[in-house]
Amino acid sequence: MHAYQARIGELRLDPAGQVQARLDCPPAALPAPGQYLLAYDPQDASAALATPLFAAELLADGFWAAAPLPPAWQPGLVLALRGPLGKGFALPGDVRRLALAALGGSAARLLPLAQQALRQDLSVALFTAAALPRLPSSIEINPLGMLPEALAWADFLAVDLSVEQVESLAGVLGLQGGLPPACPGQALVSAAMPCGGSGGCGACAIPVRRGWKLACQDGPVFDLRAWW
Amino acid sequence: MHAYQARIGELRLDPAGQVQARLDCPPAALPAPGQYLLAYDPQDASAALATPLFAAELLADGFWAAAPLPPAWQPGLVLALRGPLGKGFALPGDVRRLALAALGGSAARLLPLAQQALRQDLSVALFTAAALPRLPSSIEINPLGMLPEALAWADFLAVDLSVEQVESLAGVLGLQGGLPPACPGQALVSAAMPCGGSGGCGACAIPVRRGWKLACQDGPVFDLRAWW
Amino acid sequence: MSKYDLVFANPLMNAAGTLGFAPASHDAQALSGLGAFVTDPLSLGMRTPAHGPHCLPYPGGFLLHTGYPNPGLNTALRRHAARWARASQPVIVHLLVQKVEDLSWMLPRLERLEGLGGLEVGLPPEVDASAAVAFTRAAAGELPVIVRLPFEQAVQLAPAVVDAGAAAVSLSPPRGTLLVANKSGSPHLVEGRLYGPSVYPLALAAVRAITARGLPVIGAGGIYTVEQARAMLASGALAVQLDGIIWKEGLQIWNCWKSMLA
Amino acid sequence: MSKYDLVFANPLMNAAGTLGFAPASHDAQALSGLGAFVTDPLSLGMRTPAHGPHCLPYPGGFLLHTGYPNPGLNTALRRHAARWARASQPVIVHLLVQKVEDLSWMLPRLERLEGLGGLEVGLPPEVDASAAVAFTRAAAGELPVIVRLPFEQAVQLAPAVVDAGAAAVSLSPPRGTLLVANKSGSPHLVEGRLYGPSVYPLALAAVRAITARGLPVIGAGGIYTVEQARAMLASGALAVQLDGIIWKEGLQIWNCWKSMLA
Ligand SMILES: Cc1cc2nc3c(=O)[nH]c(=O)nc-3n(C[C@H](O)[C@H](O)[C@H](O)COP(=O)(O)OP(=O)(O)OC[C@H]3O[C@@H](n4cnc5c(N)ncnc54)[C@H](O)[C@@H]3O)c2cc1C
Ligand SMILES: Cc1cc2nc3c(=O)[nH]c(=O)nc-3n(C[C@H](O)[C@H](O)[C@H](O)COP(=O)(O)OP(=O)(O)OC[C@H]3O[C@@H](n4cnc5c(N)ncnc54)[C@H](O)[C@@H]3O)c2cc1C
Ligand SMILES: Cc1cc2nc3c(=O)[nH]c(=O)nc-3n(C[C@H](O)[C@H](O)[C@H](O)COP(=O)(O)O)c2cc1C
Ligand SMILES: Cc1cc2nc3c(=O)[nH]c(=O)nc-3n(C[C@H](O)[C@H](O)[C@H](O)COP(=O)(O)O)c2cc1C
Ligand code: FES
Ligand code: FES
Repeated sequence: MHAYQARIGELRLDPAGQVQARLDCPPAALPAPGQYLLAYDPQDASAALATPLFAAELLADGFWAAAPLPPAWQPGLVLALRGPLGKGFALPGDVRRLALAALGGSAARLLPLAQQALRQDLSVALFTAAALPRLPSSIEINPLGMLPEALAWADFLAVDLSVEQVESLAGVLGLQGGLPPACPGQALVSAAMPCGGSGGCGACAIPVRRGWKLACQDGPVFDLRAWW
Repeated sequence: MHAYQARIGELRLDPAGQVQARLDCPPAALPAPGQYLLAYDPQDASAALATPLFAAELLADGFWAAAPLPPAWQPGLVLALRGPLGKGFALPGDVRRLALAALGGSAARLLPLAQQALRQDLSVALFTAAALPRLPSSIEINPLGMLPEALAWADFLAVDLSVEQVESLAGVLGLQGGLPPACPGQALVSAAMPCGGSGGCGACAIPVRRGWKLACQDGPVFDLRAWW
Repeated sequence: MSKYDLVFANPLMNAAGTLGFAPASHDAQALSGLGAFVTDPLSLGMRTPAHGPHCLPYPGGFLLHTGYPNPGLNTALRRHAARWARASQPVIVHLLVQKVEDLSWMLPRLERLEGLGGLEVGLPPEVDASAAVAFTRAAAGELPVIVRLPFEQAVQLAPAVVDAGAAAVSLSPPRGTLLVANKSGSPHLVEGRLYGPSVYPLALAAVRAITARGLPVIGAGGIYTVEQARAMLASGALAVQLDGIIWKEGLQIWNCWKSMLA
Repeated sequence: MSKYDLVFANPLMNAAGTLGFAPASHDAQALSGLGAFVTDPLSLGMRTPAHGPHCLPYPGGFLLHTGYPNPGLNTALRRHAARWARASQPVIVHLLVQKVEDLSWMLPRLERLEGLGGLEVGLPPEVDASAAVAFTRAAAGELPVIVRLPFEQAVQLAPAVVDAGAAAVSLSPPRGTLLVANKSGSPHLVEGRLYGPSVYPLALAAVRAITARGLPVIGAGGIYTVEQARAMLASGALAVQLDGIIWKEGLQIWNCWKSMLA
């Protein structure tokens, strides 16, 4: 765990109208796809917690942080960062066809993984009902309802979902009778992470097949086998 | 008491490095010198109170609000306003030589009165230890220590001070033995005004010769005779 | 009217110390949304303002330390009783009592007034159960009595106070202590009452603990949205008292909230 | 070591539930500023996480509702006792007790460990004075015992608990209730513990009320600055427990605050 400073260089709206911030920071601070950083404004004594930041787009010396962000964050602000934290996505070396599924209102947190996959010349398909930014035309966009078919096409599935959606994941994937998905994959599970892995507050518990895991330490990216 | 909307058009730093905001609002909302408005951001549920706004500069359809302002206020924000509230400065018709005395870290809240006095062709002298913006050259600037002499020159004195400074006012004016100042005048007393005159919370009590007065209702501008 | 007949036109009240000693006539239209008007705290004798800083913001709220300045009951009656009688909603007079005997001086003067909606008697933070019962018994007479309990002890004292004849209990703001940076550098401490949205989760828990015991309570503390008022009412509060939100948003809220709650 | 010997290298501790079950070895350097390490709450049997939302922000703070998940004391001893023994600061084991008898199972297992700094026993919010005394008596043995009192009752219960043998009392986070907007529209209520800077004025007042009675107390609640820690210590607290600020600013604070307090 390392500490860095980042400067907010610019704000922009994502396609859902929520604010993203461009953080200018040392390359060592950049989170791998699915990892996070904890950030706070050292001048703001009224904030009770740090904010977990996920990348929506990786740059050479910084990244666009996905929403939600504190409304008080403005360009010019210098933030204290620590991280990168947690386990990110790990694409096996033999993956050729990557399916991305964003179950929530934004696909932003999957886009760095798409960036990485395109650099590796994978075929990438995105399944979502969320509004999308302009994406490379090589990414095929599909409605979420087609996700069950994707499991036959893809050889790896990367999902973005909230802790509340974990229970309905099997249904969204079209799985029945407790059978596992036809292709391997991982899921980035978003939960509030107040202690951010500094020790078990237990707030980020994610139900898994046998008991539960902590998003902040054991995740936030989990193998789909956690549930099957 | 009336309700208005104001849009924050622009921010700037005053000479002490504190933020002022240009509020664009209907002319009827403009506070007279020494009056105030209460303002809040209807989108910000976390703010416990409205902010009292005093003008640092009056414009045709808006005004520059003096510091301190909430750090979350940014250009584009639309504020709910009510007012103008309280009793402002009232220059008698026969005043020719106006002395302004800013006892705190800023002279901003006296400048609209200076604006008005210059339009009426009065001679204006400002006594202060505060950092100053660029002012019309017709305003004579003097150190605070010369204030006792000003009482002989001026035929009206307008003071800006905090409730904590009320006790030391006689000393700053060079008065002894409980004698009143040699010229008439008024003082704008700044105190926290949580209820802003909506009824007596009693928090803005100002000690006067006989008991006390409420800044939000009886002031915030008081005749110097309140203390002599 | 018996002491059990607390009547409100609607369940929205102001908390004592928020709107002054009487409804201002130029605010009559705005105040018509108010179910009952609670006066500023009145003591038997006059009280002057507290010294030192009076309003200290902190994250999520602010601390007030005013000393509850007031001209004393007799002066207040002279100045305000006519306006109480004219008011378009029930007026509840809040009494800041120093000793139990104060009430035997105050009560006869209040009971002969026309059309008061009731009394609210504020107990001191350090009150114990037997003193709370004594204050309640002394206040219970011809007018319905709301006993405002110190927040810290409200759940514990409510049963005895209702048993002693209170028509309902209400909650004082919680008390707290803050640091203030001195000019000299070393901070000093200021004690006072706490207001603001950060008080709400504490207040809702306390109200629910009281209604869970089947006791009549008027909820208060950090209510800043209609949903928060509705949740306190749905938790069994007879009515709610608003404080900081009135000051933040102004008198327009009464009619607006009343229609949203209807 | 007698039950009165609470020894800290310095007056800075973490609150139970902030840093896990044992000091992580890769954090040893950062944790060297810590006067004592308090474990996450351990119950006799395993506890699974609470359902529903676990962390709800509100102005000035946040509510946590976790159910204090933990693997149970026996599993925790197997996993963590070796790290407690190796730790460079005293380790205080926090016990989440369900019944007084739980302690007769838990105590012998803990008393035979090497070099524990003490125990902290967390009492439930609905505890009364006689139950608090019974928990304290059952916990008092070879190790010094801190009794963590429900915030709402701390001032009231402290005398009896110290009298029953507690080396000191500490304060749980206050409990509160919040509204959460449902997808369906109608909000539902969530109960939990309150954290954040808005808790500080309440906590400082409670600590001062306890030290005013001459009782040993470890302060906690909403401490977010060194000045706030210093003011609590100057008010007579033996030590302070930090919570939200550790999560916000990370482990770097221990050495930084320690040197500022020195
Ligand atoms: C008879 C009388 C009637 C009054 N009526 C009112 C009234 O109606 N409304 C009003 O607001 N004021 C009232 N006051 C004024 C108010 O009581 C004073 O400001 C108060 O006496 C000052 O108390 P203290 O802060 O010294 O409390 P102490 O009892 O000395 O307590 C010290 C601090 O500890 C805190 N504390 C105490 N118990 C607990 C607990 N269980 N948990 C957590 N913290 C705790 C308190 O908040 C306080 O800040 C009244 C005073 C008197 C004497
Ligand atoms: C034996 C036992 C030990 C436990 N140990 C711990 C522990 O160490 N730490 C821990 O955090 N949890 C502990 N728990 C868990 C915790 O007690 C439960 O979550 C709790 O029992 C739920 O209580 P309640 O909210 O129903 O409280 P109730 O007593 O039913 O109260 C309802 C609400 O009213 C509020 N309230 C009660 N009294 C007052 C008052 N005087 N003023 C204002 N508000 C009030 C409470 O905050 C609560 O939110 C323990 C539980 C048990 C049974
Ligand atoms: C909360 C509150 C309490 C007051 N109590 C007193 C008091 O105790 N003594 C006093 O001189 N004025 C007090 N006042 C101020 C008076 O109402 C009035 O402003 C003041 O006495 C001067 O006004 P008058 O002499 O013109 O009536 C109080 C005002 C408010 C709002
Ligand atoms: C606060 C906390 C409490 C825990 N309690 C449990 C528990 O009760 N049951 C459980 O299955 N895992 C619990 N865990 C998770 C375990 O520590 C561990 O992550 C999990 O059992 C799987 O790890 P392992 O089987 O590789 O040891 C807890 C973790 C933390 C931080
Ligand atoms: S955020 Fe605290 S345990 Fe995960
Ligand atoms: S601000 Fe409340 S009485 Fe003046």
